[in-house]
Amino acid sequence: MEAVTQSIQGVPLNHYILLSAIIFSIGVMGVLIRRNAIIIFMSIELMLNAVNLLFTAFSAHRGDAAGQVFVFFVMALAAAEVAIGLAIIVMIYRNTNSTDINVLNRLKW
Amino acid sequence: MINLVWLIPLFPLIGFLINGLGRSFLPKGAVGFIGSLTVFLSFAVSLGIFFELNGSVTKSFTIQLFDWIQVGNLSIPFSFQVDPLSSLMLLIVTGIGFLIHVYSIGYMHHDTGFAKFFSYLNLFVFFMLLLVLGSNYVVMFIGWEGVGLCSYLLIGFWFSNPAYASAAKKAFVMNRIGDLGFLIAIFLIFNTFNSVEFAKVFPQAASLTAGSDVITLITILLFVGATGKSAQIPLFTWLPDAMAGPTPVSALIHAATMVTAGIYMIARSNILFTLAPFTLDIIAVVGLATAILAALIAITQTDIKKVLAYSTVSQLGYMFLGLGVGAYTGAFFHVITHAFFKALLFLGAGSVIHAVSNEQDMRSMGGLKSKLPVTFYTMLMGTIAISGLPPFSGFFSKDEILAHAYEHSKLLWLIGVIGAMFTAFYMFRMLFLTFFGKFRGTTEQQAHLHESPASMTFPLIVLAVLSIIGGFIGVPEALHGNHWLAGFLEPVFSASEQRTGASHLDHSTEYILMTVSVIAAVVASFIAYLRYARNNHVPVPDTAERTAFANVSYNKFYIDEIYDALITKPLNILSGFFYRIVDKTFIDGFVNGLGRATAEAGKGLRLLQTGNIGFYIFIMIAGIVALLVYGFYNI
Amino acid sequence: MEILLLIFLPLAGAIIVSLFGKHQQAKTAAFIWSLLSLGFTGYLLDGFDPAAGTQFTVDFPWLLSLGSRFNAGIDGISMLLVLLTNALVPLIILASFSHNYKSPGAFYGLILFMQSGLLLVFTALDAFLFYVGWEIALIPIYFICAIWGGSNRIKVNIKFFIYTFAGSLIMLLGIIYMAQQTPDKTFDLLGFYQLSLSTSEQSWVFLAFFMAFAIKMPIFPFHTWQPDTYTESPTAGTMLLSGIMLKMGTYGAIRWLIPVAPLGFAQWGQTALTLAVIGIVYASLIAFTQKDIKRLVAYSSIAHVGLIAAGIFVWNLQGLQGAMIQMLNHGLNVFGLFFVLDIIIRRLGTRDMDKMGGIAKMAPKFSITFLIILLGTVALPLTNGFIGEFLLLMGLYNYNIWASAIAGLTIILGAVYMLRMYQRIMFGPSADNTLTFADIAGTEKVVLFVVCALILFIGVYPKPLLAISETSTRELIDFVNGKIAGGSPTNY
Amino acid sequence: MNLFYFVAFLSIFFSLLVIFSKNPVYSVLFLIVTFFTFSVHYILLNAQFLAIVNFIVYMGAIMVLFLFVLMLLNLNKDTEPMKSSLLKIAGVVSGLCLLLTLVGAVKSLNVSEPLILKDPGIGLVKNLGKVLFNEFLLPFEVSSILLFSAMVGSVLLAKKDPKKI
Repeated sequence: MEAVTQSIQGVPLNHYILLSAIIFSIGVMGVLIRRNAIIIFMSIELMLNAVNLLFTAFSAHRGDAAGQVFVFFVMALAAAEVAIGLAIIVMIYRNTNSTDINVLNRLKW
Repeated sequence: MINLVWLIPLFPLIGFLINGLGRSFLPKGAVGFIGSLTVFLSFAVSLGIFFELNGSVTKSFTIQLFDWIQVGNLSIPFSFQVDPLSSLMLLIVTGIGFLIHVYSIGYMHHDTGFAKFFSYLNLFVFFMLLLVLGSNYVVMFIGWEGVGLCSYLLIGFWFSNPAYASAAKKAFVMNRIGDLGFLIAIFLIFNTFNSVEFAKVFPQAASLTAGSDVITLITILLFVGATGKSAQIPLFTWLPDAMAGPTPVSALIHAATMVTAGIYMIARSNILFTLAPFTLDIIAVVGLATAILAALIAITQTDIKKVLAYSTVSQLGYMFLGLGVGAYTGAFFHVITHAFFKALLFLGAGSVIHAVSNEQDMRSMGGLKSKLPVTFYTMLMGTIAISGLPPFSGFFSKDEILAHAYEHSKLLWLIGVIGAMFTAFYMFRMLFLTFFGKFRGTTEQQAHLHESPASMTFPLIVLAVLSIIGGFIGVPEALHGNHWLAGFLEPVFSASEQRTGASHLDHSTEYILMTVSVIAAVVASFIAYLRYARNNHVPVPDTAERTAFANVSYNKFYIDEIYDALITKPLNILSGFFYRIVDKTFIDGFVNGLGRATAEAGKGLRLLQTGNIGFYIFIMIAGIVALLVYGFYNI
Repeated sequence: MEILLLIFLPLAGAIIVSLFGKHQQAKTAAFIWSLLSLGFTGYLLDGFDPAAGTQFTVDFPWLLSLGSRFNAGIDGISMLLVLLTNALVPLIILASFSHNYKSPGAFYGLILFMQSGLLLVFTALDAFLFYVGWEIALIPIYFICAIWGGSNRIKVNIKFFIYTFAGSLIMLLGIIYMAQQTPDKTFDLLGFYQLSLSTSEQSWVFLAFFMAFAIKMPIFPFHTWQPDTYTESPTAGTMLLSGIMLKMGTYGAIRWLIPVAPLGFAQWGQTALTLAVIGIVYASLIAFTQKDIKRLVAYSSIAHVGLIAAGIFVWNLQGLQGAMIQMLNHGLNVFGLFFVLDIIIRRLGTRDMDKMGGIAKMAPKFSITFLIILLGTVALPLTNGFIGEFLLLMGLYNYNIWASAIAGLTIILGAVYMLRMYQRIMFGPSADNTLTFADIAGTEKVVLFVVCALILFIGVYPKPLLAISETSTRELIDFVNGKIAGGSPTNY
Repeated sequence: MNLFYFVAFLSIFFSLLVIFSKNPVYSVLFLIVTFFTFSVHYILLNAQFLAIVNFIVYMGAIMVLFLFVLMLLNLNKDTEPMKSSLLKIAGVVSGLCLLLTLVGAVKSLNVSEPLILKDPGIGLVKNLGKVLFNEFLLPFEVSSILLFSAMVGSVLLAKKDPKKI
């Protein structure tokens, strides 16, 4: 285990931020280019994980456990969100026979 | 006695209140009695004041009643001034006013608005007395506008006739045009002299140099005010229309008193005008032009009251001519004599109208001499007086004005004499058409012909006597008189006379001038006699062809039509234009347009709300990017 | 504490009167209650010392977190308007006795509620409080007009409400800006007076306040809501609007506009004056050809208020004193006029003057009182209008002779359209519908008699009223002129 | 050190596959792989607890849920109507824009010190548990309510409309 932790020493913090930013942006892109509600959901998970990673990195860097506790909470939240979200999707699918978000444009003027 | 001067306007005010409030239950006799009595009481007090003033060394008294308007350094007390000028005017207003009240008892007896008439008449006397007595321009202005109001009420007395109501409105509005000039003049006076009190303004003015811009402007504005009230060009057209009122009103307001207010005001402010020679020239020219124009119109009129109305305008023009050439005493002298004979003529005309069942067209009269002897002889006196035949009153006053005009400019005098000729002509024309020849009215009217009751003939006789002898208060030196009037008014006009210098016409010139004007008048009346009494010429009916000149004159030079086309119509069009185009379409359209634009913008922006989640996220991302860019690069 | 009583007395009345619901006794109750206010005003007037500046002040913490205190008081300028408000409201209530409005409890309650708001506006010495009063006064009148108005009332009222409200919001911006500039971030009026902002800042503040006041008065070209609203409102609403509410604008200009932004006034005062003077002639001309009598009087009101505004913007003693007394007079006269029109409209069922005529013959008492009110409006001497217009025109004259001459046209034009209306309505032959025109009686007689008596009384003896506001106006003028002259803020 | 870059590359690569693969089932599978790489990251950071939780909760529970739903709805086919390529490009561009601004923002902060594990032990279950149950006890307990309500909510939502049964 020591070796594993040693191997990480020396990676600039910036690169963690960069990685999180890239993953986050990929999540955003996913939301933008896909129409399948489930894929969009997954993209959101991607974004959440990007944030989690950053939390952890900073937590480790600062030696503060609060960051990791937050990640824990985010995960709990993600679980709840996924449960509800998927339930909604199932519901929608049952009504429209589709998970295409372009069909769901009733919320307009 | 002078301290009781506030009683003079108070009496008519009380009369107005009693008659006004009690008009529904007071009997006619009581109304007439109260109305006349109050004015008579005022006359009595005026007489007392006149004699006291005549014997007094001090010639000017100011009696302050209460502070009226007080703002900063502007202080306008409600106060009265008694001096020779106002005391004489008081006598005229209350004296003639009393006679006309008495006359009205008979004349208006059958009218349902008897009490209303007397209350208005009393109110008029009240305002007229305020005008005369005011010791500053603002109190004078109260009376000035107040008489305008009463004139409005009395012209429109028979308001059921729309034409009469319009005439009343016209009179009020035209007066108001002049009043605005007067009002601005008051502001100018206050600004220049820091006071509007006569007693403070005139001494200050006397020390100013002649012809300064301020004085010229003040006097021109005052004169504008006077043209409105005294019916001069260009504001004279209301006066003939004002004949819509009952005849006593025409006699009192539109002949004897109110219309001379302009002359009174200028005479009162004589020192200001003397300092503005330019304005005086304007006044003289305007006065003379009015005199001639009105005389030309009067020649062809067939309505007996219209003739007298134009004659009044013309005589007022003479008075302004007198003022314009510096003959303040002469002008005021003419005010007095004119009050006598014109009131007489109007009342006589009223008596005639009364007799022929409210017919006013002279073409339907004639031959009334035998039926209405008192009326005829008194009106004859009046006609002679106005024509300027000696030794009747009009001769002296008109002659004094013409003499001064001659001194000023021979051309003015010449035109004035021609005007006097016209005067004699149309007055005698009226007299002959009315009283000579055969009766031309319906048989019904003929059966009804009768002399007026005593309450109407009594004032006629008194006024006739005054018309005959009234001139003797101002017999010129050339005729071995001592001109009592000039002496009496000397304190009022002394400052002006010091500047203009005394008259320097020699007596022989004066004789020539008198002779010329008398001959002119005699010739004119003789022509009228030949044409209307001997040859029984009767003016043609309205439908008949006239010569070009007669047509223009008969139609009053189309001045009403010109005003209508130049002022009334464009204003009405402008009003419609402002209302429909500027207000409704433009301004309101802009306001409504703002509202509509907001609604339209909302409709447009609503389309952004597509309901497409992808689009929302897209916009959200764009927003995040923008915020980040803004936050980190401080763009 | 007197001020609190003064302001909240009508409010209490509003609550009580509203309890009457659908009973017509609500009007009696409202009338008695408004008399109570009037009586209390009399008591205040008795203890009022014109030379002593602001009196009866109350000042206690209110919305401290905002920086606003409940700070109110009465000086000469306020006194006159408080007097006007509390004198007119009973008359307005009495004047509507002949109407049987549906749910009178609400109707008269709203009138009393509005009275409270108006009094708050006229006595507030704190900008926030002033603004609160300003809007409070707007709400009841909106409902009065929107519920009890004519057929086109909704559309017209929305325009009226949004228009005036937009102006108020712009003023609120100005108020907030001013409050931010004060050292302790308060809304205190005197704090505003003490500030010395730059000319450009003051110009903006001036314009912001001016918008609100110009719309409320209204000054040309912000007037287009007014004729429609006056025409469509129930008569009591029109009276409230024209008699009292538009004085909020003129009062605001005197107390909140010019002294708050003197340099802005120096910059923009002339423009404001020009607009006011244009409005006089413009509205008078439009009134020339109106056939709807209510609309005619509405336009005449624009002209008269234009003159008042002009008198304020020349900012000299005569002009301002004239404006003060003319506010009172205009309130009285326009109330009288609208009441007279109400009587006519109620009896004839039309507003078109072409369908009238010959009423004078049927109703002599009515015609006399109408005439007196009319003469007051056209400023005949010895009526109240003359005092006001004389002083206003004199003030204008001291500023500029041409301004005075053009504004003076109102004397002529006013006579033209007023007499034209009078002639069309009262004179001429009787029309079919006027043959049975009943003369005034009962409350109508009382109201018209009181109005006429006041018109004549003020016209003959205006001194006591002029004396009430003279010291206050003079001090205000000196203060502003001192600031414009560039001195350091003098104590006010 | 190189291990980090290698795993980071894998994370990016698989997450790209997640969004670009047409078949939703593949997307889910790639997402699982991505999450696996994340777990590796956690291990590298010595956050053992999180790595395990991530492994169990995300990969085990959540992603299985996704798969179940896909299977249930029979969406495993390539049926998704794709957006027009223009919109796709626009989406990609705006995503890149976001990335660019984020990176730029980070760059402008000038934080580039190397990562040092100050206290390598904090990520251990024991230490984390102490923090969690001391300082964050209340949020932890409250989160149970969140989960409970989510449970109730999802049951309520997903069950069939009683009328239709």
